[in-house]
Amino acid sequence: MSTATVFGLCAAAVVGLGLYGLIASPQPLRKVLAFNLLGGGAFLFFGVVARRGAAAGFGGDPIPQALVITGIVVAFSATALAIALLLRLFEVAGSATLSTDASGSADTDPTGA
Amino acid sequence: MNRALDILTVVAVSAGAFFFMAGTIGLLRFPDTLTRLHALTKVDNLGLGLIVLGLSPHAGGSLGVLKLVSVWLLVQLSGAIVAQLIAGKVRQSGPHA
Amino acid sequence: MTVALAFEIGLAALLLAIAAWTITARDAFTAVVVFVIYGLLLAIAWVDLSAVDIALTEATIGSGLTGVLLLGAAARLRTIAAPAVERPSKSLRVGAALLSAIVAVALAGVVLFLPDPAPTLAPAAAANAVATGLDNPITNVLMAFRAMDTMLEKVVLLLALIGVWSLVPDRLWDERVSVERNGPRRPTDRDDMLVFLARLLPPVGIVVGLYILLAGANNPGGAFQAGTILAAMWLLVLMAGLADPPPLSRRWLRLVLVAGPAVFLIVGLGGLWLGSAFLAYPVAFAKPLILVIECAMTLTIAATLGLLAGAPERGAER
Amino acid sequence: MANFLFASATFVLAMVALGLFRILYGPAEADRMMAAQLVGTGGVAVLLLLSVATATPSTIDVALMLALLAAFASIAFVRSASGAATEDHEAATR
Repeated sequence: MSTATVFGLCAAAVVGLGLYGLIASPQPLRKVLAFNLLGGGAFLFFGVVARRGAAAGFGGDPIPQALVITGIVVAFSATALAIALLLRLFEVAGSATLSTDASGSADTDPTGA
Repeated sequence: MNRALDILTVVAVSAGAFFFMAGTIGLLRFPDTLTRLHALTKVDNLGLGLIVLGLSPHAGGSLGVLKLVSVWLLVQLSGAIVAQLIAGKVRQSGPHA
Repeated sequence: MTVALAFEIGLAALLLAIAAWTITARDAFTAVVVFVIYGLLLAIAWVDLSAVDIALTEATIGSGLTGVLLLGAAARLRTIAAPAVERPSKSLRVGAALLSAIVAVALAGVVLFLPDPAPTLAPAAAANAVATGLDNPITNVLMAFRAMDTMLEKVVLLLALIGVWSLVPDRLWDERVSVERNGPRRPTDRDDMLVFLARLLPPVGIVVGLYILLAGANNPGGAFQAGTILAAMWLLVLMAGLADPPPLSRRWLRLVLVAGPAVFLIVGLGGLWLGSAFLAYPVAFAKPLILVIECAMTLTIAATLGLLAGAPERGAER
Repeated sequence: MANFLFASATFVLAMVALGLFRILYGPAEADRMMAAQLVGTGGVAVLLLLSVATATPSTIDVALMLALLAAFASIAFVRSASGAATEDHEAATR
């Protein structure tokens, strides 16, 4: 067991948890959280790969690490956009659920993608 | 001299860790919100403070010590302010709001 | 070494438990609080993986700005009497659990059977560091070796902000309304501490932000992290009510928002014009050029992230 | 020395994890905030300990950042929680 293995297994499990939450959570805000968990798990996976590539006096391979930094910022902006959509949905529709059964219309699913 | 500094580190860090334990136990076991708040503030002040004290011989020069102390001061500041805000909230809305 | 490993296993277990808690928490507000804590602990995990640059980013964006964004949203969404949200059917949940388990196990298998020795570009990054004159390999990758990614990522930030702005109700575009609506700022009794902090902390934050920006050349740090700190300080001032959020139609605001990508683009085109390639820095000026781009980017990132994270706050002011 | 510091970091992390039970039990929002504050302080302490244990001074910068933003996150927390609380109050009196 090395550092990379420990966090690699952790990343795999977090991705699984995030995927489950993304599919099974009824509330859109929870879906956003789950999506962030999923993405965070993927970043952690990258970090593990970077750690294993430690060489040339660096603690890790700088290329995956730089990609993760870019990824974190992009994930944040996507989250902000999702939240803005969510709040707008709440403002317009008066509720923030995606339950198609309750509203009867299947075409109001902003986070369906 | 080195040995004395190592002993200082061990003693101070252990004492700091003890205050973390005390704060956690207080947070879990004390009966109401304000007493729990009291326990929490000890962690910010003494717990982190003692750990900073213990680590400063190993911080790598004056810049390191400066950073350590700033970290502690910042946590002190935020801890004090958040404690005030929490206490104000408790007073405003009753202990079990 | 075993003690270090015990620490890592404990940290990983805690991260997993908190991630599971985020998914299973009963109400959305608790889930958000737990998620913020998850981000905070994740920063420690990054340090453990020798990725201090990522840890800095995670500490600022992951727990700081995301916290403000999500907590603000959760607080606003909670104002509705939560209707009985029906849970998805049992078959869907079982199916999701199965699918997730398969994905997780497959990934775990990948982790256990990663190629050994691991492929790495670290020696290449080290060998080419001379070209930029910067010691931080990550800054090199972000600003030179993969500068195109970084530039386009700034554009993504801008696009996200345009998306958020296009969802803002019409009346928030009009600056007069916002001034009339709020009237003169009058901090309430409880806000006193907040105002105190909002006067005290931003100067410290600006110093730390500048330090992180300048340290980024040779040590972990850089424009992202510095910009995020500045954004957080700006939001703090806004939250305390010491300043009004700028009307979205202000020209200076828009100039700041495009400054980073624009400077990047100009330097990139300059590289093309001087003969070699898009975003090729003349070797003699590589370091100063990168610093100029980083400074412009810091401003842009600060403004963009602040506006993105503050969006729920702004909406709530009505 | 490194082993002792790692052990201390593990201990502090364990204490923080125990403190999280306060979020689970509440009962008040204030209790949840306190647990979050404890995690912030504990995270800073763990980072400082790791910094010396692994001899990477730049880790202190992460702790510095966390300390700077701990106040920020907590205040967003207090604000959002109290905003929600006043709404609850209004709903109750209505």
